[in-house]
Amino acid sequence: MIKICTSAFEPYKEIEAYQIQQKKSLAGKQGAANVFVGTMRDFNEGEEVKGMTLEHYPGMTEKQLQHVLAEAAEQWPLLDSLVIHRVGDVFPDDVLVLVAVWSAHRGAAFDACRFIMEALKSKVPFWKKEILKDGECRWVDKNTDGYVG
Amino acid sequence: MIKICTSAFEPYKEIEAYQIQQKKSLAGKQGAANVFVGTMRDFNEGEEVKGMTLEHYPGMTEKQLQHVLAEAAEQWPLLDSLVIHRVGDVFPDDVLVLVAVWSAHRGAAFDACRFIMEALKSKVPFWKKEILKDGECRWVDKNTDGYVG
Amino acid sequence: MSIKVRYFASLKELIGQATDDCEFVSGMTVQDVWQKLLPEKSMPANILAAINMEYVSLDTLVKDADELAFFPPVTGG
Amino acid sequence: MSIKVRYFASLKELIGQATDDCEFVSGMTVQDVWQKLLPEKSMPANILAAINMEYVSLDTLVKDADELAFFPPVTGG
Repeated sequence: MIKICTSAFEPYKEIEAYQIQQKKSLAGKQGAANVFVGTMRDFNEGEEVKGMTLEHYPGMTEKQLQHVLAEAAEQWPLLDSLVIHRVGDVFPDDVLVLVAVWSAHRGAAFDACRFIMEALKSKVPFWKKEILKDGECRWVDKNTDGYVG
Repeated sequence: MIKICTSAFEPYKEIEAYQIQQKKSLAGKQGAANVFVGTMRDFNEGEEVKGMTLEHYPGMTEKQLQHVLAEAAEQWPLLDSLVIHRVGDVFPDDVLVLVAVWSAHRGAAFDACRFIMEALKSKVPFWKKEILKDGECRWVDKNTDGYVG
Repeated sequence: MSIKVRYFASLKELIGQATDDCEFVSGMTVQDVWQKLLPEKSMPANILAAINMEYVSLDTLVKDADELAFFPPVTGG
Repeated sequence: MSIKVRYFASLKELIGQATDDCEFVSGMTVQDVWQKLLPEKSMPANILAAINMEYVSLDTLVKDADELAFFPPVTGG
């Protein structure tokens, strides 16, 4: 499932709520879940960040996320996946993104979750604009590769 | 933190409860959390499994888990980690293990969580005995490598 | 006979508008649309383009009534 | 002057007991303890041993009052 949130969300509560509907279909089969939660820090590239605005391209965002999940499901034997991404105005410690993946085996769960996160960061049309300490704004110009460091 | 549970636990509720105490120390710093949840399946090596008993070596379990977490903290810049493992009698869909890792960066969170899971599976003294459909019992004789498949 | 054009993020601020319309001419590419609408602005080297919400290269032909979007590298997650 | 010996999981079932005591003799190794307590049982090839809850190799010397554990490969997680 894919969800775009315009207000704060609690990632672990979302997973619990999602698992209730999911329960029947995964019963007995799910051996492994891997979950990634990305949170807003109060620093970036050496500067204090007070807040952020997350812009996106409604419609294309969902379409590209569907492509990413379909690609992951082709590469690994997944039972289910859930992606929630925040948009709009966010502040330090707000959750920005949740990716959860369910599989029979842990290797697939880890690999697929990470793949989805990297693909999301490089392909899905979200853009971050940071509000610095002095009130100045700057667009984040690129995402780093999460497979290194 | 390390916890050995003798009865069922809800992994996402445990993380939420843990994060309440943790909050102050991680405020503004945590950019990434990676969470692994291992759940009992109702099949293994082609056979239906009705239940399982998880034996462990009290004392050594905690000591070895501490070593694993210390090793992870040496290799990656971690902010915190949480491991909960179930022991005793378990049934399909019961959660067996939770590993959660917090870091400023996602690469470290993914790598460290996976490292902790693999080290736990190869070094920490837990043993599984499966109860099959016909009531027969068998000890699981080895864990597979989670970095492949 | 026109194409709907959208700009996002820093590119939207640079251009000073979020949307535009471009008269459709048979055989025109993504790059041609930019040239026609923004003849005085050079295209940023790392620009991305999408037609109807799917990524395309800059030499892709556009069709009448397409939605064409231009935007900088994505930075979500 | 004795060593506390513990067996776990399938090994405990194989041997039929969870604990044992072994008289300490200076210079004895982990393997010597097994030989002394279970002379008729060959040691499984994949056996693991721990002294005072830390992994050791089978040729490690034991000390008086050590807790020595034998167990099969671990299968947690």
